[in-house]
Amino acid sequence: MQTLNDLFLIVSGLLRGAMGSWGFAPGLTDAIMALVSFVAIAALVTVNIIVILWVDRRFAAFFQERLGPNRVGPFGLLQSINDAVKLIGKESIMPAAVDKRVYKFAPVLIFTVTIVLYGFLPYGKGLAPIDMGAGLLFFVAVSSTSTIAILMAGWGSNNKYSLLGGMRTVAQVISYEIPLAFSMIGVVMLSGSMNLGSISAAQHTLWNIILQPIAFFVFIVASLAELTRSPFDMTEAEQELIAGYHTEYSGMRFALFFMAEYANLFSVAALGATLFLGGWEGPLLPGYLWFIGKTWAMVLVILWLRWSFPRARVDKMMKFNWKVLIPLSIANILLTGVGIKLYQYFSTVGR
Amino acid sequence: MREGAREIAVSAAELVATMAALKALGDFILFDIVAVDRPERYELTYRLLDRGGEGRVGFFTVRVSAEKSGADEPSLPSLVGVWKAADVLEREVWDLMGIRFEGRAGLKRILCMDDFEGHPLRKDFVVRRTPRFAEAQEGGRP
Amino acid sequence: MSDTLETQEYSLNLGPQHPSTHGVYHARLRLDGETIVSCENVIGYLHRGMEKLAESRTYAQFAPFTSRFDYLSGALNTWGYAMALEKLGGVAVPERAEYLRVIVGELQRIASHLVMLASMVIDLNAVTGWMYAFTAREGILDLLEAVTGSRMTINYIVAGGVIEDLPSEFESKVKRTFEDLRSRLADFDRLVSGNEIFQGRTKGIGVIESGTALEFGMTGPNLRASGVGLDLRKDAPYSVYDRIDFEVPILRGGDTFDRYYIHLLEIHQSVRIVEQALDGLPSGPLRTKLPKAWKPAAGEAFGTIESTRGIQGYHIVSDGSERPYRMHLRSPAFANIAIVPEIAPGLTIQDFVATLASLDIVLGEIDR
Amino acid sequence: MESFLFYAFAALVVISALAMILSRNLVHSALYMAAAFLGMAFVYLLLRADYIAVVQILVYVGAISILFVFGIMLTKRDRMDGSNGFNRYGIIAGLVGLALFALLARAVTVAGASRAAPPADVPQAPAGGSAVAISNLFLGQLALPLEASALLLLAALAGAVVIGKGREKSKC
Repeated sequence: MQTLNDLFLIVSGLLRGAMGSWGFAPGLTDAIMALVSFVAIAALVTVNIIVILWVDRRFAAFFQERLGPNRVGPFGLLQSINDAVKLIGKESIMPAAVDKRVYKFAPVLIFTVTIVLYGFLPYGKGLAPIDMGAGLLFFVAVSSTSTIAILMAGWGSNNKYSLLGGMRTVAQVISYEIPLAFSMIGVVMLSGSMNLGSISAAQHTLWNIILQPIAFFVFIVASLAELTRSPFDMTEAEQELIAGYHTEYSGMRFALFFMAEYANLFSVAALGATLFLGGWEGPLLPGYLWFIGKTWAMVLVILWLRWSFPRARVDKMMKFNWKVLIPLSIANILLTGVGIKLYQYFSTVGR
Repeated sequence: MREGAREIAVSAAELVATMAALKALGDFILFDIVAVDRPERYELTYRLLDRGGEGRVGFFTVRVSAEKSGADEPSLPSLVGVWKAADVLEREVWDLMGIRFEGRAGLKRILCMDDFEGHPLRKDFVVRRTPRFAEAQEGGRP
Repeated sequence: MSDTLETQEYSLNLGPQHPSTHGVYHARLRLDGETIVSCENVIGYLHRGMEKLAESRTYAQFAPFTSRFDYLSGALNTWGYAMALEKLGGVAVPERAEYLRVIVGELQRIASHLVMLASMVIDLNAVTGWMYAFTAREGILDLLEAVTGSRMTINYIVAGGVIEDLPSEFESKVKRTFEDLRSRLADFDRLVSGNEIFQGRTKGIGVIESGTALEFGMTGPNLRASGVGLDLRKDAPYSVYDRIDFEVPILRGGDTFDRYYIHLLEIHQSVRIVEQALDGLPSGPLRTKLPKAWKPAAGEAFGTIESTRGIQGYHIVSDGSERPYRMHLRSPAFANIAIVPEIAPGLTIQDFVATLASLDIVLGEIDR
Repeated sequence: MESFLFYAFAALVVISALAMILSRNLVHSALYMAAAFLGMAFVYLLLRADYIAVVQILVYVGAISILFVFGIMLTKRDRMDGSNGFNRYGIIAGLVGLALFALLARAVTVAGASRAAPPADVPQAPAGGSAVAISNLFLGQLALPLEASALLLLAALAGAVVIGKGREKSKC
């Protein structure tokens, strides 16, 4: 059982041992191990995107009394791969009037940010590729840089619809970062750490979703806006702005945006699972399976919301943020602080 | 008038005054303008929808002709000041039948392209396979 | 320094290639941020010169063309054209044919309204609602196909009657389809109409006062959503509508939500009409056969019909030959879309898209 | 390894800072500025100041430079190429810059010389990250300056709202 739980740790230990016995310098070993974990993350990202795409389609089809993709491979499982191959094979058209450097760099940047985010996730006990004290804060900080990539894409495309999409993104993502970060503070207060691994471990007895229901609600809503998922997908509102900031992109460049969107969906869901659903904590099964399972539960919730709601209005969404979510999340911080103090008081009195 | 004739004919000079008077009755809305190219004149039928008769709806027709004089473009007074609906209807008649409406702004083509030549519903309009545009085909169109 | 920070206007071409212009409508917008300052309609991208085409076709030959005007309600178009021809030539229509026309026409109205509901909610990104409405429409189209043989451009109603009788077991099929339709509409209603976001997007948006609507010659559901009860089926009954018990829903708000909701209510009324028409279906001949080279006497006729988008009128001038001297279509959507520049200023792009969708335009009919 | 990373990131900072100054396109300049901020964040990370690095990314890259870029993008943009033109103060600016560089270099070398004995009240980066130490500092010793700066920012925020809204609208 324990072996299964520490499977990845054991494998990495074996690798390190092997490299040590071959006489590699420690620095080189570290570099190779970093490379290995990078490759592992990249593989995870890719596989995840393919699976999420398939699940999204089948899930939507389930809601809408359709079949969804079911021709390519068993249950249409290979449909996403088919699409990926198609997109790679397509010509990447670059309009004449774009700002070439900005236009070309934007999809690369957004996908880089996405992959980096995967590095912060605690996949299991001791299984965080980048394990640092302020890991949670780092996650938020790094994810906020994707805004600049979207803005670059919107502006660089030299298209009014793209620019409108970029404008909306900035207004939306920067504003919703505030309640998103505030909703995490309650969790940080409870676990006394910003390290994602410690936060998971702190939920050994009780998940944070029970202690922090308001924060969980704020987190879900704000992360929908951060992800620009429906009902807050103003940035690429296809009925209004064609495709928003990636209107002018095609082929592989478009695929990078597309993949980044779904990859972000997974990473934010994983963050939610870590913060509120106990991360890799769970009985019997190995931690990473718990982690993946909980993350998928979050992913499905987000997809479910996507297929249930129409798109909100930009101004009402902003009002909702400033007048409801932010006060709510601040009140939650206060409530949590009072709660912790009361708990400490009574537990000392009880003793 | 409601019980009497459902149709009157007026001269071009009286058109606006008649329509304004009809509108003042309160129950008429401008419904349609049809232009017919008769051999000697253009016959215009203004059709009003009459909502006045105790829950019954009828149509009231006002006919007016535009004489075909030597000039290419016969003209009539515009009704835009009376009903806003007249705006697009008059533009349509101008576009397809080539009857100019005086006393209004923005009389331009609505269904055909801006640089289309001729007025297709006129009987002397010759239907050709190639489109007629002001510029030649090889000239870069905007 | 000025009192307010100055902003800069810019123009945006919404369409003709745009996902929510429902065809090739083109709005030239002046924007301040995302708020519309002014709007200019540009139409005609789908102009096929139908009125000119009619002059070189016989009356019967032109009938199929009419179903391409408002391609979402082809049967109603052909019905209007047939009524104009019958008026022109004084042709009597057998009673059974009138009932069949009502059945097919109302089924067509349901199908068209379902498309309106679907395209309206997809413009607000309620994708699931869109699928619900289209699935429901599929059942109606199956019924129409069973009767008329085609799904979209139905050419079933001709001058003098209809061309086919009902297929066998049609009534039970209708019954099953309507049961399905009712449950789907209830689902749709719960999913979309009651949704807070949907209401926030539509209530109080793009309000058209009844006076403005009449000034622009609006008709149909859009006018009835502004509080004016004008429906030819009630107010100037044609065919057998005076023998059928139904209501004309009227809403007062005149906003996008009311224009959406009235379509939902009208579907229920159309269901009632079809059921009654099936119950009261008399036996008898289907059609007064007209000669191939039918030559009505010289004169003119104006036939009107309450189409899905408003009152459609066919003005036909005959010179005694077998081809019309002049054929003119009064298109309701043409009048409905003319109001867009009037109500657009002050709306944001999002609201504009929602309002445009609620006006339920079909470019085939506008551009002719 | 570490020195290699340092030189890489330092090069990123220097090159993007130079590119920011030399770029003819204002938007490109703003984007290069964001890149320079990002490079600085990496340098902070190498110094084990992970909290400062986070704040650098969150505030400078994630917010300030985006607002810069955003503001520039929305200004008049007929021709962006010459938007970041040069003027005749180039030589003076160069001299001032050199002087500043010399000052900083001197400061760094002096500080480097006295590095052996850091002041006792400056906390060293602990193993669990610098966030705990910094927050202790902020909520304890530096609580008053922190609150004062928060008040200042609040006043600035209110002022920005008043200016942004304009007089006419703020009446109603």
